[in-house]
Parts: sequence; C-alpha cells; structure tokens
Amino acid sequence: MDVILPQILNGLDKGSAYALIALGLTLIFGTLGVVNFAHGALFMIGAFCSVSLSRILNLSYVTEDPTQTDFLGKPLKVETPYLEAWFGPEFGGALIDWSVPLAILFSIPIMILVGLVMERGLIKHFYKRPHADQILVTFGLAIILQELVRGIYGANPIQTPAPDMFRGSIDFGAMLGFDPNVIIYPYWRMIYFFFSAVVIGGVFAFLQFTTFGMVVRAGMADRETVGLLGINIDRRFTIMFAIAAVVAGWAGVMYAPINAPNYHMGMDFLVLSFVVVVVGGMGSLPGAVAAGFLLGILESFASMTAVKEILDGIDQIIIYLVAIIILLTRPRGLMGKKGVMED
Amino acid sequence: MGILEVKNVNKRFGGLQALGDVNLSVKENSCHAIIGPNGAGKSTLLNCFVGKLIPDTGSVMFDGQSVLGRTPYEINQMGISRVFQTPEIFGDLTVLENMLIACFAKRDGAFRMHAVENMHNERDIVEKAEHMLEEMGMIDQKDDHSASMSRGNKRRLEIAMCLSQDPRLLLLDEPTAGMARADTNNTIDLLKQIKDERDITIAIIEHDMHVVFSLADRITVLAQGTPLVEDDPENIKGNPKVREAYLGEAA
Amino acid sequence: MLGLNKKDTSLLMFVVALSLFAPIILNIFPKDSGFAFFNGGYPDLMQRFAIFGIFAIGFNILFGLTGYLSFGHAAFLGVGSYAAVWMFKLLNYNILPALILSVVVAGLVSVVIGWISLRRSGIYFSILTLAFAQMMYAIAYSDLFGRWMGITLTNGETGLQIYNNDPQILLGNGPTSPHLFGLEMGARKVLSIGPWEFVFPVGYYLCAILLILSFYLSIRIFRSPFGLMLRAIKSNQTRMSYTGLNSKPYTLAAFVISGMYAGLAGGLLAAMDPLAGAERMYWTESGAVVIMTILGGVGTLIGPILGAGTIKYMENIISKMNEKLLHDWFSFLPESLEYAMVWLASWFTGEGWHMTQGVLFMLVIIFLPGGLVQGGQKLASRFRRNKADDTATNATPAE
Amino acid sequence: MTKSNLTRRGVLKSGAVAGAGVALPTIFTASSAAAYTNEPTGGTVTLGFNVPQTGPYAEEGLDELRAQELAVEHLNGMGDGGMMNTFSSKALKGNGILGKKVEFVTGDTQTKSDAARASAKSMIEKDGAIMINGGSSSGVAIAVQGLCQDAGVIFMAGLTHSNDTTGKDKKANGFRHFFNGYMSGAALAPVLAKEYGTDRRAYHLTADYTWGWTQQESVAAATEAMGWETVNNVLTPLAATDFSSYITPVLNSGADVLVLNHYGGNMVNSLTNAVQFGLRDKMVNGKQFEIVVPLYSELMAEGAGANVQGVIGSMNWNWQLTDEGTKAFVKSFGEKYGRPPSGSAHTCYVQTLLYADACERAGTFNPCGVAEALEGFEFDGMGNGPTLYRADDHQCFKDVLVMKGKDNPANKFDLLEIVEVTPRAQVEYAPDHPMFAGGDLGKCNPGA
Repeated sequence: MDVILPQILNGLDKGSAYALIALGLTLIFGTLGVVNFAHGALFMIGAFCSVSLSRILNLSYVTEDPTQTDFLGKPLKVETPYLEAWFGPEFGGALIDWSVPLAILFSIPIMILVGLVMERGLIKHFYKRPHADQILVTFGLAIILQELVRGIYGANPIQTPAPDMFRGSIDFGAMLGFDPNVIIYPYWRMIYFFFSAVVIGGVFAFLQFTTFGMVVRAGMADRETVGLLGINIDRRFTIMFAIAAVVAGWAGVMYAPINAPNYHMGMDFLVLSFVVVVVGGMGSLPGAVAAGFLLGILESFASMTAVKEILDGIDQIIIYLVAIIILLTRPRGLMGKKGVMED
Repeated sequence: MGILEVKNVNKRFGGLQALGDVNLSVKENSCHAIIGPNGAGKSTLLNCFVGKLIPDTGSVMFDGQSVLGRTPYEINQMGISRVFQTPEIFGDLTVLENMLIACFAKRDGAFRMHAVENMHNERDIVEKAEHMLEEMGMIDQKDDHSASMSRGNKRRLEIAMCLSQDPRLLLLDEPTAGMARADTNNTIDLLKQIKDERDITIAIIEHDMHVVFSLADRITVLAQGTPLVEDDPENIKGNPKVREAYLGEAA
Repeated sequence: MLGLNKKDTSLLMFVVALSLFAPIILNIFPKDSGFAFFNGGYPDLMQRFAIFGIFAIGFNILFGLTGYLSFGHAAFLGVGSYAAVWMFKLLNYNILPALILSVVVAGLVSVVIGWISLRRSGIYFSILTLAFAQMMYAIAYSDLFGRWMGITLTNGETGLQIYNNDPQILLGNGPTSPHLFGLEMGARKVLSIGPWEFVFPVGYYLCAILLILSFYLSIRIFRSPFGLMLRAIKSNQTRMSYTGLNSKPYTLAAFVISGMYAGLAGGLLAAMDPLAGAERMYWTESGAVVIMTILGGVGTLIGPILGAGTIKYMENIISKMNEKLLHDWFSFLPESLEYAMVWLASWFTGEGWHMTQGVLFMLVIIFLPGGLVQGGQKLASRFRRNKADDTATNATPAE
Repeated sequence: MTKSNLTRRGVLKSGAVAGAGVALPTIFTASSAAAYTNEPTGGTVTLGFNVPQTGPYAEEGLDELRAQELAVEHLNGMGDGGMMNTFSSKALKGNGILGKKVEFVTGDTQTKSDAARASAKSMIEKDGAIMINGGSSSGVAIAVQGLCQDAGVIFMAGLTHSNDTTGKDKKANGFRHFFNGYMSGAALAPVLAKEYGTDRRAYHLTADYTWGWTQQESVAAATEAMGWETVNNVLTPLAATDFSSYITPVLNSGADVLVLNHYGGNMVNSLTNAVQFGLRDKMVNGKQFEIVVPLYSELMAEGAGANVQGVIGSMNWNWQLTDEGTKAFVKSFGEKYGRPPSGSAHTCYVQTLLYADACERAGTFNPCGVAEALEGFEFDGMGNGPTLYRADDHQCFKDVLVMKGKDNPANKFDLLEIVEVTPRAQVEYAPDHPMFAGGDLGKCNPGA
C-alpha cells in the first residue's frame, strides 16, 4: 500500500495534465471536426504566459554597485524590480512571488486571442479539408509558434517557481498512520490536480447546464440539423475553440512550476495527448478524461521497480502497449462514437 | 423451392422486435417486392440477406447454402449483388474504372495480387466493362468522374456494376428513393428491360407503389417486422388488410 | 514503352533524366560564385534525395492510393537499417545481402504490424501504427530487446556500428567500407569544367538506379488492377465489399509493399553510411514522410520525390546559413539596414530552419492543396494559356 | 575517396576553353595529387563546427558556436588572442593555420546521430572542411567520430562525457578534451565522502542510454570504493519529462543520497522534481538527505535555477577558475558576448586551438600528421592545468572540478561555486581499464 498509494497520486497528477490537454483537443475535434496538431503549442503558450508574467513583474531598473564586481571585473549591475521599488519590497515581492497564480488571469485574454485568431484566420478554412491536410497545416503552425517562443525565450528551460507558501511537500503517510516520509506529496502537484478537476468539472457543467452548451453538444452530434434550425453554430464553435485554447493554456500555466517550461514542451505532450484522445475514443469528452487518468496511473505503476523487474524498460513502452491493447479490444477506444474519424 | 429461402427469421434490437418469424421464398427468375410502411423491418431484412446483420434465430439460404455468418464480399461472390438506397459507387474514380472493378471482382474473386499486371493486357475485362456501359447507354460518360454525375446516372452506374457481375440475385433497396420523376421512370424502364432480357432474380424493397406494381411478379407485405401477406400484385392491390396496414396510410 | 502509356513514359524519362543529371543540376552554380552555397550536389545530400524519394514513393502507395495514413512508417526504415548493418557485421561490407535482408525484415515486420493495425481504420489505424513505431523506437533506443535477451541488438542511442572485432566471416581482404562486389559506395569521380565542379559518386548512382526502379514499379502498381483496387478502397469501402472484394488483403499488401520500400530506403541509408540509429524511428521521422508526400502531392506519382527533395534540401542547406554568411550577403546594404535584414533572415535560417519549414507547410497546404505538383500544373497551364490564348486548357486532374 | 583539385591556372585555362566554345568539356579526374581528404590548396582552410542548434541542447550548441567563432577570430589574429597568449605551445602566430586564413562552416546536429552525420558529411563533402568540432552529447559524438574516421578528417569532440567515446568507441581520428564518467566518479567520491561521510546509501536514477549507463557505473564504483552502498539503480526513459513516479520511492528505500545520472532537460526536470518532493529537507537514517548530480553544466544549472543550491556535481572547467588561461578566455569571451563562457564553450574553444596548434607543429593538415602531433602532447595554460593528450586513447587528462550549487547567487551566471580542484593524478586510469575496454583505436585515416 505504501508503494502503491504514492504512485496513484503521481498517476492522478500526470493524468490531470493529460486529461486537460486531451479535453481541449476533443472539444475542438468534436465541435469543429478538426485534428489540431497545434494544441500542444497552446499548452506551451500557456506555460509561457506564466514565464512572461513573471518576467513582466520582474521588470527591473539597473543600478551599478561599485562595491561588487561581475565576472569581467567591472562594477556589478544590480537589478531591482520596479514593483519592489513602487510597492516596497514586501508587497512587490509578494506580487512577483505569486506570478504563476496571477498568470491564470493573465493567460485568459491571451489564450482567447490566440484561439480566435487561429480559428478565424486558419482553421475555419480547413473544416472541409481532409484530416491529413488539417494535421499538416496545424503542425506547420505548431512549428512556427514553437520557433517564435524559442526566438524570444531561448531553448533553455526557464524555472518558474510556485508561490513560496506552496513549495515543499506534505507528509500524507504520517496523516494516514504510515511511517513518516513514506508518502510525501508536493503541495503544488496537489493544487494542480484539484485545479484540473475544477476545470474539467467546469467544462462539463458548462456543456451540460447552459443553453450554449446544449447547442454545442447538439452541434457535436449533428451539425447540419442544428445549422438548419437557424442557429449560428459557427459562431458558437469559434467560442468553443477559444474555450479549448484557454483550457490548454491553463494546463500550461499551472504546469510551469512542476517542470520548467521550454519551447518544445508542446511537442513532447502532443503525441501523448493524441494517444490519450484516441484511447478515450474520438469525440468523447468523458472518454478523453478517463483515458488521461488511466494512462497517467498506468505509466506511474510501470515505473515502479517491482514492475520493472518483471519486464525491463516497461515504463518506456507502457502507454503505447496499453493503447494498442485497448484499441484492439475496443474498436473505438473507451467511449468513442461510431463512425467518427473511422474513414 | 426458391433461390432465396428465408425461414423463421427473428431479430431483436434491445427491446424492439425488428423482425418476427419472417418466412419468405423468392422464386428464381422472378421479381419479388417487399413492401411495407416505414419501420416495418424491410431494410433490416435486407441486411440479413447480405451479411450486414445476423438474425437471432432462423435461416437464410441462397441456392441451398446458408448466407448467415458470411461477410458481404463472400455473399457477393456467391452471386448476390446489392443496390443501395443512396447509390454507393466509387466517387473518386471514373465511370469506366467503376465498371472495371466490378468485372475484376467477378473474374478474380475477392483478392488477387495483380500488382504489376498491365491494364492493357486486360482487354477482355475492359471490353466487357465497355460493353456493359454501352448497353446501359453510358459509354459516352466512361471517362467522367463518377461523383459528378446526376443521381439517376449514379444509380444506373451502380446497377451496371451489379449486372456486370452476372448476379443470380439482384437486391434493390428503394432504387428510386429521392429521385425526380423523370429519373424514376428511366430507372423503372431500365429495371424492366433488365428483367426481361436477363435470367436474373430480383428482390426489391420499395416505398413507391408505382415502381412496385410496374415491376413485381410477387409481393410480400411487411408490417411490424412480420409478413402480413404474400401474393401476386393484382391480389395485393385488392387486399383489405394491406390497404389498412399500408396503402390506406399512404393514400 | 515498358508497358507504360505515353504520359507515364515521359514522366519516367523525366525522373531518369533528373536522377542521372542531378549531380550537374544540383551544382549549377560555379564553385567560387556567391551562390555556390545553394549547391546541393554533394554525395551525401544527393543520396538522401534518392533514398527519401524511395521512402516517400513507398509511403504514397499506401497513403496516396488507399488513404490509410500510417504514422509509424519510420519504424520500417529503422528496421531496414538495423538489418543491413547486422549483415555488414556478420558477413562483410557487400551491400547486396544487406539490402535484401533489410527489405525482407521490413516486410516481415510490416506484415505483423499491418495485420494488427488494419483491424482498425481512420485515426484509430494511425494511432495504432504510431504506437507500434514509438514502442519500437523506445526498444531500439535503450536496446530493450537486447537487454531482455542479454545481447547487443541495437547498441542503444549510440547506434549500431561496425567494430574491428565483428565476425564479418566473408570479409577476407575485401573492402572495409560498403561496396557492391568491390565497387565502393564512397568512390566518386569529379568533373571540372571551367569554374564548375561536378561530383559523380558511385553510391549516389546506386541509389538513383534503385530510385528509378522504385519509381517504375510504383507507376506499374498505380496503373495495375491492384492499384485500381487500392484506389477503390480509398473511395468507398462499402461498395468495395458489396462488389465481392475483400479490402483487407489489398490494404495489407499495400502496407507491406510500402513497408518494404521503407526497408529498402533504410538499408540504403546504412549502405551509404554504415550506422543505424534509433532516431530514425522516432515519430517526427514518420511525420516527415507524411509531410514529404503531402507537400509534393499525395496520390500523384512524382509528388513524393519532389516533396522528399524539398524537405531534405531545406534541412541540409538552410540549416547551414549562419549569421556570418548572412552578413556577407547583406554587406552591400547600409550597416543599419544590413543588421535589420540579418536579424530578420536569421529567424528563418540556421537554427531557424524549422521556422522556414513550418511556413512552407502552411503556405503549400493553404494555397496548393494538391502539393507542389499542383503548383507545377498551375504554372504550366498559365504558361500554356499565355502561349496560346485561344486554346482553353482544363486543369488536369492531379496525376 | 578521390577528389580533384584544380590549380587556379587550370581553372582559368579550362574556363577560357569553354568560353571559346571549343567542345572539350570532359576533364574526368579519377584521382589527384591530394594526399588526404580536403587538402587545402588555396589561401584558406575550412573548419566545420557541428553543434546542436535546435532541439533540447540548442542553447549549449549556440554557446559552443560563440566559442568557436572566437577561436577562429583569435587564430586569424583578430581580437585579443585569448588563450593563445597563455597557451604553453607558442606555435600559433595569429596568422591563421600554417599561413592560411581560417574559415568555418556551421551545421545543426539536432542532437540526433543521423542529422549530425548528415551535416558533418555536408561540411566534408561540400564545404571541404578539414576538421569537425563540437557536439553536445555522446551518442552524436560517437556517431560523428566514426564518420570522421571513415572520411579521413580529424574530429575534435565537443561535450561528450560517456566513457565509450574514448573507450569502446574510440577512433584514431577522434580526440576528446572533455572529461568522462570515470573521471567524474573519481573526482566526486572523495569530496562526497568528506562532505557527507563514508556511511551513505545511494539511490541512482539513470537516463536509459549509454552515457547514463557508463556514468552510473563509474560513480557507483567510485562511491562504493569509499564505503557507500548503492541501494538501487533505476533507469528512466530519455523521453520522460516528469520524474515524480521515479522519485516517490526514493525516501522509502532507506537511501539517504539521490544520484541523478541525467543531463540536459532530464536533469533539470528530475532535480526540480526531487526538490519539489522536499527530498533535501528530509532526514533519513539520522542524516540530512542529499542530492548529487555527477555532471554539471552552467546552462543546466541556469535551467534548474534555485534547485541546484547545495547540490554537488563535477565539471570539466568553470569560468571562476583563477589561472591565467581562464582569465584570458573569460575576458575575451565576456567582452564579445556579454556573458561568461560555459564549460562546453571552453572545450570547443580549446579543441579548436589545440587542433590549429597541432597542424602548426606537424607542419601539415594531414590528419595522420595532426594526430601524431596531438598524441602524447603535454600542454598548459588552457585553464585546466598541465594536461596530457594520451596517445593510447586520445583522451585528455587534466584536473577535474567539483562544484556545488551556490546558496545565494548574485546573478544567473553565478549559480555554482568551485568546491575542489581534483588533481589530474587522482582521475587517471590505465588505458585498458575495464570500463574502457573493448575498443580499438585503429589506424589514422587520411582519406584520399
């Protein structure tokens, strides 16, 4: 139990990232019928919203300190953030410290804008094109976005820490009566899990209980009929795209403290999130979420030493192995709809 | 003993009894129509003939052999060709190519690895295909993109593909559905001609009474998944039960 | 000629000419001129053009004809390379057994993967092939099979290479680099005409001959009854089965043929450069062949070759434009403008070559859905219209 | 491999012939007078700088490129001369190499063996590069080294830390200045014993590829010799981005030290995750839990940020050293680029100078002559103290630095501090040491 439990926690945590990305991917796919290979890039842009905000809040003026020298023996340039100068080190410092949570708000307009521009400017013209064309054009877009980020921020990962109070970890084991240090878990990862649970719940509630959501769901099921009812489904789909972009962006914003963002993190997640979506079943939102958590937990289990002793290197192939088994036993993944993307 | 013998076929979808105790016999070289109101189970029954559905109980025998459990292509190779309600053709290909595929399937069976063989060496097949197109009056369109044709011509092509395989049984699923009157009449004429000129058995599912009475030698009326009556067209016309269950409704 | 109609024969002749004269066409700029940078006529790149041309031609037989989008074709390329290098290690450097084994092994692997993956269609098929390829990549990268069996099979991320203490039972006094019965792949002739210099490498010509053969075979397949069946699968599978045709063996055959093409390409990569690395199997490489095919023109005969050439040229030439070079080129401008131009250009060159690639994908897909072939046809038809205004030309279907 | 080289006169003549329209275009030359691949005939010599410009190690590659450009500048007599002034060999005059102006071409390895070989080949075949330098990973270094051996050019490896580069996979045309896994282990073990005691239980997380394996083997052997116990060694996939599931079992295993045999993005993430899980705040077996990263680089430390604080690792070289060579290099690099050079930049810079110097001393660009000049070469003034290029395996032997993450860095270049300079004698090993066995240097290949 003391071995399994932490891995379940790990799995839930990994799974929440997969699920959030896959959820957005499925929303776009289900509503617009577009295979969006740039979705990983949206996740990456979200993470860089965190980085950018922390950079903006850290904007500094430079003073020279003659008492210290830099590596060339010149007077050391000392940077003081404007915020600390304006609001005093305490409040200014706190603002800077909280840049990641603040980035959740900061990212909303950015992600909406990115989403709208993408949908109106590009994806709209690809609704009727073959999926291979959609894949290629969005893949091209993903490369461009990624290169832009690399040009601006460089290729090195950029640490974007969580607020001070959320660093460190909680000793679950001690609370549950195990020995101390047996089951520890970082605060921020738990926050990430709860955050994604809330976002996922929010998206489902939105689709379930609002008129807007009902129209979109109906549109997902039968676009033509809903169109015939005189409802401007296109506009709603555009909004849906923006929502999906925000969901992917938020997944990235909150992920930044877990692993330092780098420009290729979107591509790292891209293939995996597609596997998740397909294992969940194309077009099924609950399927995507379930598959995300399932694969996350299985991946964590496979990395346990006891499991690796059975088959060396199983942790490297588990996701793909499971994907193959599921797709062979369940033709349309866990909850896929018949006839969607089967030709 | 008919060429197609359907015995005690039952099919349930969840709580719905789609077919109940269907017995049917289609005589060789006849035209047998299956009619009935919407939801009577006509299409379900047809799907049982071609391997798309497997009935829960009962048997479907074609020429003394069971078709149940066989795949659609195996059933086609046995000699049953099917025409769909919405014409199913190879839209990306030309009219001639559509015909060639049917002719190859007839000659070479379900699979043959003729990967480097040259089309020029397949004179027989090409001639056969062109001959059939000529017969159907479509030879001028042989190089046309088949997706760009009218619905009537698509139907004509589909029938031509089926006929080129010399099927013993031709299944027609509402062949004139969604057609303009002129196209409908053309199709009726075409089918009549086929019926008269060939040794072929036709089973037709139809809504349009005009079509049914122009073609059928024998009619089975389905209602709620069960055959109501089976008789000659003249008798069906006068049958009050049919009138009540179907014609009256339609009128 | 050769069982081809007139149009196909001229297409074949075009490819033959292109392949034979590539060393001249690609080194069109004099050696010392400023444009010499854009020359691509050096052995390695020409060989890559031909090899990836073969890879893409094979992929197009599956994707272009049947419409089944495999996202794991690089696996067969990698398997072919490993097989070839193992032949070098065990027998000797003769490439013939190596190439034969790479095609056979890739064929066998593709039978297994194809047989399983083809139980599904559409994106489910794509993800199955992707999953298989990624699994094989992981297995090769950490040599998992080797570890399970306690031997070295792929030599991990270092890549499988030939050591002096390998068995090489047939080596004797034969050449110590890949050769075809003594004809070394690394050998080359150099032709200098005035300021021009043209290199004619043996290895390239072997690849070119195989490219031509592959291309010829693909024309035959495209035009054969079998090819017609494959196109029928793409068009309408329902009609296919109700016409008495079993689409499964057709698709599987196409899958295996394209897998064998990939195996041949992989074997050739190893024959030109006796090393096999796991990166060849990574999903981006599978994606690259999809991109090559679509970029050139999916389902067209010559498109894949053009696409492969374009991508490899960009990868090898644009990535070498560094800032020093840009400064040289823009040095005629006033300094401030020079720096601005260099700044702008550096987004797209050197380490920014991915950006150029992304932009190209988008432009081609948005404006030329039929790929470069369609672009060529548009140009040609415009040219023809200009030439003879009175003859109205219909857009020829992409072929 | 043959290649013709025309004299200027020949070019002019045949140009004139072609211009005159006389139909005699074919001048096939099966072989020429060239004694070795890409023998420079004009007034210039071309070096090939093959570094990762895209992919996860791109920043490192760009830093290598900066250093290489700087080296070319210095070789051509521009700038302040950098380490040429402190180098013990005085063969270089600042007039290029052997009187020929140095030019360079660049390529992108993408940190993939295939791409790296392709770009190296294009430099050799198209641009006439006589030497290839750079790189940021062992797999790529070994692949390119093999290629250079076959093509007949010298390979001056950049950052490559696997034992295999000068062990199992050593090649006569390849030379490594950078240190290796064995040296890291040998240098770290005494410091670790001193700082953390000899009674420690170590848990290894190892990147699942050859570099990871050789480093893990080296570090485990060296620490075990000091009395440490290796509790477990878990291999992690290279593609892993989240290491949480590998880190959770660590505390439970009874280990009190975590050794991260990771590099680049893997190391940044695994260290970040380990710190996130609060490992460094824990007491296990009555001791403070510690993390060790055997191979450090400045750019990784920058990526890992505050997480490196207090973490011990080793480096080939660091800009904070105070010898004259280091000072000269840091000064000229810092003034040109506004930042201190990284360790891999240093290696690439030094390798370029060493190559040039060897050509000067050999009096030729012939790879065999250059190799001979480098083999057994003793030098100083390049920042690592007295250094030997050992003839048996083409590995440099020099002091190794043990580093520690600073607690209060003043800026982003100041994340690490030097704990100890381990003397060369302590990291030396016999050429036939079992961790390096199985290789065969072969004979130098001049191509042609």
